Amino acid sequence: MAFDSLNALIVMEGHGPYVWTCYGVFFLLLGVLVWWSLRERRQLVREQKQLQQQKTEASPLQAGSTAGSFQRINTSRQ
Amino acid sequence: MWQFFHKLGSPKWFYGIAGRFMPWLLGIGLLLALSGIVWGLGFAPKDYLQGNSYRIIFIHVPTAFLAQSVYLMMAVAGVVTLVWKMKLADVFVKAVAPVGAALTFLALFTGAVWGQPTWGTWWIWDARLTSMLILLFLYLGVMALGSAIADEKSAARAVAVLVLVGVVNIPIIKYSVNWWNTLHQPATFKLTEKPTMPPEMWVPLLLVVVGLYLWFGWIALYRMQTEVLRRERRSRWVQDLMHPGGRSDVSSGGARADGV
Amino acid sequence: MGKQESVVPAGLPILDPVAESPGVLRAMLALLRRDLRLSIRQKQDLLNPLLFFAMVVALFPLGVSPEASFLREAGTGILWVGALLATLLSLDHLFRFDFEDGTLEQMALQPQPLFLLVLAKTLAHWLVTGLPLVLLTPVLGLMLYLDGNSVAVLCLTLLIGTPVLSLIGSVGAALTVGLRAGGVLLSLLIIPLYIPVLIFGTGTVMAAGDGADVSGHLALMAAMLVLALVLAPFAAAAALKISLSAS
Amino acid sequence: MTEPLLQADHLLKAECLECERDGRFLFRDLSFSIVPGTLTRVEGPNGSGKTTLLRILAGLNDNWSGQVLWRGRPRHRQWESVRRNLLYLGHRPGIKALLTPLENLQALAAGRQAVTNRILEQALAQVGLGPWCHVPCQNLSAGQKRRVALARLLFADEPLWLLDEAFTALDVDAVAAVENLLLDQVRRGGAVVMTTHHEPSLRNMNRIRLGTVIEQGEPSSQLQQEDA
Repeated sequence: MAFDSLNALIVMEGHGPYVWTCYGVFFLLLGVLVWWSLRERRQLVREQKQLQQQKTEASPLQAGSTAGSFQRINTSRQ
Repeated sequence: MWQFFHKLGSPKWFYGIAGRFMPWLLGIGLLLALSGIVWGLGFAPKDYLQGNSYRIIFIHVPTAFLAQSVYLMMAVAGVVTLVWKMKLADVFVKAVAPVGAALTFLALFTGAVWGQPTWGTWWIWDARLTSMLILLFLYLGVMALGSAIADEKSAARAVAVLVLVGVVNIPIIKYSVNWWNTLHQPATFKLTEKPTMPPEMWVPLLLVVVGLYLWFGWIALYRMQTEVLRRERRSRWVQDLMHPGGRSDVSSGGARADGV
Repeated sequence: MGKQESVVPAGLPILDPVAESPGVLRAMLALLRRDLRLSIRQKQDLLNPLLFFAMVVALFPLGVSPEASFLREAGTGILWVGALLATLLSLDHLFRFDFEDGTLEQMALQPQPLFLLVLAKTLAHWLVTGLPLVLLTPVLGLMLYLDGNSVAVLCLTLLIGTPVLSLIGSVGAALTVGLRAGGVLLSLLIIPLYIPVLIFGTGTVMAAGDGADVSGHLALMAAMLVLALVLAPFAAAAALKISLSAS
Repeated sequence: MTEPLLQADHLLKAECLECERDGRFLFRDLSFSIVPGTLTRVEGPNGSGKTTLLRILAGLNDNWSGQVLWRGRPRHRQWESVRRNLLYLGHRPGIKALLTPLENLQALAAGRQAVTNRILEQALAQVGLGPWCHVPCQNLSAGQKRRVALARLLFADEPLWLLDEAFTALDVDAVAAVENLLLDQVRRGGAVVMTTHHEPSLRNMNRIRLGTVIEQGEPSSQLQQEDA
């Protein structure tokens, strides 16, 4: 051990703030990166599962042929 | 060889094999990096010139090192994308660019903080820091271009061209910045150049370097898996994998997840 | 499917695939002439980078200090940065108009190698932007109190450096040609790649100001030009094909 | 000088073409050949990939898999010859607004074939632009600009024409004239591949029918070639 006490380790003869800031930001940023990557995966899985569940139900966007009927939509009707 | 290449191009195969490697990469990587950091912070002797502030080296050098190799890896993947049109290569580039940018930023940040007790200023136009700053710009450019092009295949190929142009430039940039540095400043002692480094200092440093590489391997594979799942979400195997109430836990990306 | 009996109308020769196409040089010259002609028709586009250059340079005495000592020291850098930004500004148009009206795809379909045609276009771009910038530099140099020797070396470095800027820029322009927000993105991609040119350009002038022999520096810049000349058109042609594939 | 007679019976042959966009296949397993002396129409609703297919055939789009042969050999070994022998007219006509029709034709022809100004002027006169020969194209109407582009067809020596919506913005007389041009090209042993929403009054057309957008894993679009 290069330091006599825990206090000495934290203070590091005055260089403590610099050293600990660096290590703090290091772990923080890499942590955020990991958290972000995990969240991306979770979101993708959730969306995909929802999509697959909905697939059985017909949606108005999927219905109809690609030719389209170009019928006017009556917006006043509730 | 060609069969291997072909197999490597298969997303499903990749997903399974990556899942088998990842726990090991993460476990060993964390073990090495953390033990190196603890050693470096608490047990390595004090530097006779810089005092305790030199302990930043144990993260500054590994991040700087890895940030540069990640760009080189991206360039290799770029060649593979352009020449062999292998899908996984551009998945790699896309997955890894933010990680590289983060590492570059860390190298810059730690260098700047280190500069305060050493040189008495937060930022110094030191040749290495300046090169890292330009590398950060290159990373950000790659990410910006990748997200600006809607079509996935075109985006991948455009990014590959940009990364290659960048990698041709990197040695020129390094050389020119070094030259510029000597032109403008008297030689000060460098942040990381030690005439002799005792083993109590370089062994923990080496541990962190290797550990960080392994950790990078893990996060690269994990992010690549996500990207592969996203791209292949209409295919059979992904839909089976994601089947509601399915047996597998996809989030962990574990090896059991697929039964490939 | 069956082949049809073709009845060739009188007076028309039967079509067979053609083996010969016009020479590469001829095609390049035609392209160069066309682009120069277009620039002359659109005179404002020709003037804009020059005006921008002059205005950026004028900002420094106004914004920092009009003192001769400051301007003499910073003048080289100001002029180089101004020329770099002016080039950057004009690059967005290098392929964009051609892309929008369809002449770019016609160029990509010419039988000649695309990278040589790109080279011709880049040359045209340099002739209408880079070269005028170099010619304007002595005037602005005098306004920044640079001495005659420095101005001469500065013009020489710009003469070697601006083609490098155009060449490297052509890659960025080709990558962003199909994108709506291409202009800003182009700058983000290209500026880091411009740094070595800037460093050597200004460094050479400074070394000359210190009375050093700068032939070595100039040779190094020439080497960069050769490298850009050899590599950039290939990269730009590849990038153009990618951009055309996406459209 | 011309090359010896056709080495293969086809000019262009596509095998198992597959093109994917946003995770969906525009077409899959699409095979056909373009034979000299034929006119082929690519058909399909909006968004079915007609333009994409034409751009793939022209070599402007690289995002596809499968194989395209030019006269029996892969294209990448003979790009110069392929490009020299095909003429592509796209949605965007390739006309510079600041140049006059004559200058436009000169620029377009410069890399392809040696033609004199007299021929170009004659071509412009025959598409009804004689008086506008020296007027910048920005002063012309959309239909007139389209005519400038189509004037290339009057002197083109390329055996394969790829025309994307060639009839857009043309008046009735011009449409009939262009149809005649296409017939001439076919009779001379050339080939035409075109997309058009206007039903051309041409007989003996082959058809490539592209289906609607299809999901991965489902049966692909069909190809129908018929000699009507």
